[in-house]
Amino acid sequence: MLHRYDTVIVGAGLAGMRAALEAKKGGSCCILTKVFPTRSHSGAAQGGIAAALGNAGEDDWTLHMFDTVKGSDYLADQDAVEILVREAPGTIIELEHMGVPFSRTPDGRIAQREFGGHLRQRACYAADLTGHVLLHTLYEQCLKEAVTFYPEYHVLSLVIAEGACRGVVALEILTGELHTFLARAVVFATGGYGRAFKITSNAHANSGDGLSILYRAGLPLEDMEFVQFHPTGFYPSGILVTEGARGEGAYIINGQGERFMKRYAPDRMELAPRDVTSRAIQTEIDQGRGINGGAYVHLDLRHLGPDKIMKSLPQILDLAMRFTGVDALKEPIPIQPTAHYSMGGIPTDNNGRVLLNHAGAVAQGLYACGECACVSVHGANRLGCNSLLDAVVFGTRAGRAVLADLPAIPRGDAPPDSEDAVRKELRLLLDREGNESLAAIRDDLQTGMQKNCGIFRSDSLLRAQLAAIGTLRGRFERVRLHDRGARFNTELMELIELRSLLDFTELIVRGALLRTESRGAHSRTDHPTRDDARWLTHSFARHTPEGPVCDYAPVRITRYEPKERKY
Amino acid sequence: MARQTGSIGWFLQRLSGGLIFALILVHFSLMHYMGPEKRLYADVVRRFQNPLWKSFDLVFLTLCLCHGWYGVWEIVGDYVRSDSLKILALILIVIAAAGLFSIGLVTVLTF
Amino acid sequence: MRSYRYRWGEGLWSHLFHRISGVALIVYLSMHIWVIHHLQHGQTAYDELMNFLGNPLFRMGEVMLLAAILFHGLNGLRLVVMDAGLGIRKQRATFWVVFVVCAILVLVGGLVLLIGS
Amino acid sequence: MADTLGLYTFKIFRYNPDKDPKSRYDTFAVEVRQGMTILDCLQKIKGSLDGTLSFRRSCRSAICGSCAMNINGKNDLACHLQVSRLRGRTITINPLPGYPLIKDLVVDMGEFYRHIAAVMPWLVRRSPCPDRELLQFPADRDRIDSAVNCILCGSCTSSCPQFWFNPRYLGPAALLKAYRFIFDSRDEGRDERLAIVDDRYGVWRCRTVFNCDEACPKKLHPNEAIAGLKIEALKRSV
Ligand SMILES: Cc1cc2nc3c(=O)[nH]c(=O)nc-3n(C[C@H](O)[C@H](O)[C@H](O)COP(=O)(O)OP(=O)(O)OC[C@H]3O[C@@H](n4cnc5c(N)ncnc54)[C@H](O)[C@@H]3O)c2cc1C
Ligand code: HEM
Ligand code: SF4
Ligand code: F3S
Ligand code: FES
Repeated sequence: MLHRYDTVIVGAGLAGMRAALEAKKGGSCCILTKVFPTRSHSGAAQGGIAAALGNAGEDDWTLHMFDTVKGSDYLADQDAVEILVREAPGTIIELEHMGVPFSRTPDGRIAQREFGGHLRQRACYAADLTGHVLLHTLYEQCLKEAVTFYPEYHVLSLVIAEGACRGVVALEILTGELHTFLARAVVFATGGYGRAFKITSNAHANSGDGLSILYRAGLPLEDMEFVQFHPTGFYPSGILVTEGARGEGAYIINGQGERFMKRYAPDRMELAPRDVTSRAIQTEIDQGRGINGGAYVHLDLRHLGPDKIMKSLPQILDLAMRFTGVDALKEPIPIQPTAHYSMGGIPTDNNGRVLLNHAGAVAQGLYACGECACVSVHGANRLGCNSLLDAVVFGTRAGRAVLADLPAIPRGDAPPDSEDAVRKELRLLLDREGNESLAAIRDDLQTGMQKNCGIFRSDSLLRAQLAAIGTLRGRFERVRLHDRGARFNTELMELIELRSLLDFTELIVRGALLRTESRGAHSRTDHPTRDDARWLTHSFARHTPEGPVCDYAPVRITRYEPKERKY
Repeated sequence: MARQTGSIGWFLQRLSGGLIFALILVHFSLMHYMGPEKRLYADVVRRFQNPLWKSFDLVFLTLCLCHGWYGVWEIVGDYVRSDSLKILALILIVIAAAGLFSIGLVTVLTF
Repeated sequence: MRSYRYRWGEGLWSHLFHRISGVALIVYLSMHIWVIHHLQHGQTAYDELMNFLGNPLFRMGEVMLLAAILFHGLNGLRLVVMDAGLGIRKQRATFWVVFVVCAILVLVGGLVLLIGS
Repeated sequence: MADTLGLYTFKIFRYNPDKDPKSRYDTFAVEVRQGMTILDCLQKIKGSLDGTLSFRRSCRSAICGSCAMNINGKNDLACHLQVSRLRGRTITINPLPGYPLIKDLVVDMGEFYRHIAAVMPWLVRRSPCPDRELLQFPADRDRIDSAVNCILCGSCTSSCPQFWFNPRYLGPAALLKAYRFIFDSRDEGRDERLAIVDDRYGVWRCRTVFNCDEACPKKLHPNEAIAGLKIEALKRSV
């Protein structure tokens, strides 16, 4: 079936919906999403969204910028960071005017709490449900503006004609039918890919589909080797305990009852950035100082007192009980680091326009924003609360860029066979006879990534993982599906998602192998120091018939020269 | 049809329920617990001749019929989806309520 | 096609009993009005009817009437109180209070009706 | 942590109208470890026993609202319910009641979403906004706290018999959403929104059955919101 819109947006998280609110002003606009909009993973964000509002003590954007750049281990592009932090306060106010129910100070202003790596109280929040209230508010705004949604449409590929992107092909999950959406502008906002790892805070839907779609279409992906591990996931599920807990004052304690962060980040203690804290926890665990020597440590909230916990962290209280059986008012919570955020992704300019290559050429009519994009404002390590901000600020900017560009983009036609290739591919997947189980391959991939490409990496581990991915690819070709029907075939969805996991995990591992230094979230035991002379660069991985190759582009530095990073 | 909100009906249903509760206590204990003679012709007619009892019974009758039949109408509204059936039910309810009210009225006023 | 499998809880029972008792009461009230109307036919006819209605079968009916009135009335009050915003979170407990009070009163009152007078 | 809880039997509602117009139950035996949720078990069944088993899930942390289903007779989120918390060794899973069935545990929530959209679920402002945030005092914020936390999982509306008999009824979730805005101290669309809920298919269809209260996996109280709205609607008409 053929649909025509001026703008098609893929993904209904914060970034996608915020972009839609802008793009809608310039013509018809629809959002395709594989889960219903309010089920997007933005809703899981707990802790907060950063902005130098100064509602809790002096703050201004330069301080925010410095914290972000330092947090990124100097890999962030500073012109982009400047945009992010300068637009932050206005963005928060705008969100508030849309109806976001932020928590409040006694005098009625937006409350702000501390967060890792931010030296000021900068995180605006709504208890520990910040992403949830933002996501619902944006959905409500989209309802108000009558944005058209196609919920439970799984986008599979781009429509390309005469070298330009003309739209996307999507599978309607309910019926199994293919739809072509022709558009003058296509915005990708498909979110992150934490599902590449065994222990993750991410949703099942976070399989990095957008990255794989663009990569398969020949576009490069930037800085894929940088994957953030959040220090505090519940043990054993990996479900997140917000950094807001530490922002409120929680302690991390090892098996010897020691607040060990004093040995790793004496000034910031528990509120050091995530890469530092995760490495600290993992080191304690690896050196046998986990609780009872196990693979976890404790997060202790008790000294905060029941009132504060119930008021500021109600969700954590409930989740701790349900997922670890611990009453956080009375006992410490068992935690471990958990794969959380993808710093890398689809390279874009500062207005969300997708880059064709590392030299900075821009693709016509193609945009990306949110976690799937790499602007890059997070560099090698994102600070907490900066990614919701990234999704909203650059979602807005991508939407505005669409508005500005639309008049110059002609209305094209779809090639008559736009759906054929996809249909053939799906048939192949559905009909394949074999003896491999999809779940087993996925599990092996995730376990391998966790072990070999996790918090600590090395040449040998990474090589082992690269080989493992090769084997898994082979096994993937022999997966046999039980469900061969058209109606709501979630097994087929999972298979397609597994295919994208296999696509980009290879890029993560390869990027990590090539980058012989430690920077931010990328930590090599065989190359433990940062090497600015050689590696102050962004990597761009692109597809070639011989496998992925990496190109490199310099980091844009405007205000803050790289310095040693200490907390 | 005029826009029907339901708030007034809802409120009166609760109000009448409360009042009926008080009245029904008096009525039921009198008729069923104060000795069998209370239910015989002589006693009943004597009470009907007292204007206080007369008004008691009239109010009681009216409240119960309003409350009860309005309740039936609400039940119809819950389960009947077709508009024509609803109108039919409404007509029947009004006829039943009016009919019973007139019979009751005649009974109470005769003595 | 839709599924309607659901576990019944206090709220549903209360709703169902309230509904059934309400309908039973309006049915009874209709008959009652019609019966009282027999006053028109004079003393002997009426008292004979009353005597007839005094037999054990109708006595049982009276107990059921009492049960209907008590449950509908007490639960009705429970609903009114909660509609006013009070005790909503205790709705399950208050249902049982109504239920038990009702059961006791029906037992005592019913015995009196059956044995007494 | 790897303690096993032993073998459980899952009795799961199956339905695929493309294959068979009738529904049935399939039973699966699953070895359950300590810490496993119902969703983990469903994933295990789908991964290794029957890939055709269909259900929705995403966040697995009780925030996205995808995985609401009827577990042992009660609506709940599969992802936050520990198997160890259930009594008995047989677990019966049905789709959410009241919504049209699509396949197995997947139901069509279109009606539900349309009802949410029908109550103007957005902040209405007529007077201009200041350059800074609109002030809201903590007490005013607290008033809408529970309504704000609704994850639109649909459990409550699905448990409401009034909705079963009359899918036009807005249902508790939509009414809770209306409450969230009507009682937001910053909102100026109160009258229009009240007019929407003050309707035969709005608050007045609620007969205080209270299934919704028990059904809500996030321990919210849509019924309390409805009670509040009824009073507001009443005030409006007198
Ligand atoms: C548990 C958790 C807590 C977090 N807490 C914080 C925090 O406190 N502060 C902070 O700043 N950041 C936080 N983050 C990070 C932040 O939430 C995310 O980076 C951000 O929400 C991403 O938003 P998004 O719009 O890019 O993507 P998402 O919200 O993930 O949305 C992705 C959308 O794309 C759609 N989609 C994906 N693939 C397809 C496809 N093939 N076809 C169609 N649609 C598709 C999905 O349906 C979905 O609608 C947290 C992240 C996690 C996991
Ligand atoms: C004893 C005091 C009574 C009280 C406190 C009372 C209270 C109530 C209330 C509050 C309702 C509304 C229920 C709802 O909306 O869910 C109701 C409904 C109803 N009442 Fe009564 N009532 C009383 C007596 C009676 C009597 C005597 C009759 C019969 C004549 C009666 C018949 C009904 C009917 C038919 C309904 C509708 C049932 C329903 O909606 O479920 N009630 N009552
Ligand atoms: S009120 Fe509770 S049950 Fe109803 S939709 Fe919201 S979270 Fe789900
Ligand atoms: S279950 Fe239904 S009837 Fe009312 S109190 Fe809840 S909405
Ligand atoms: S999977 Fe998101 S609520 Fe259960």
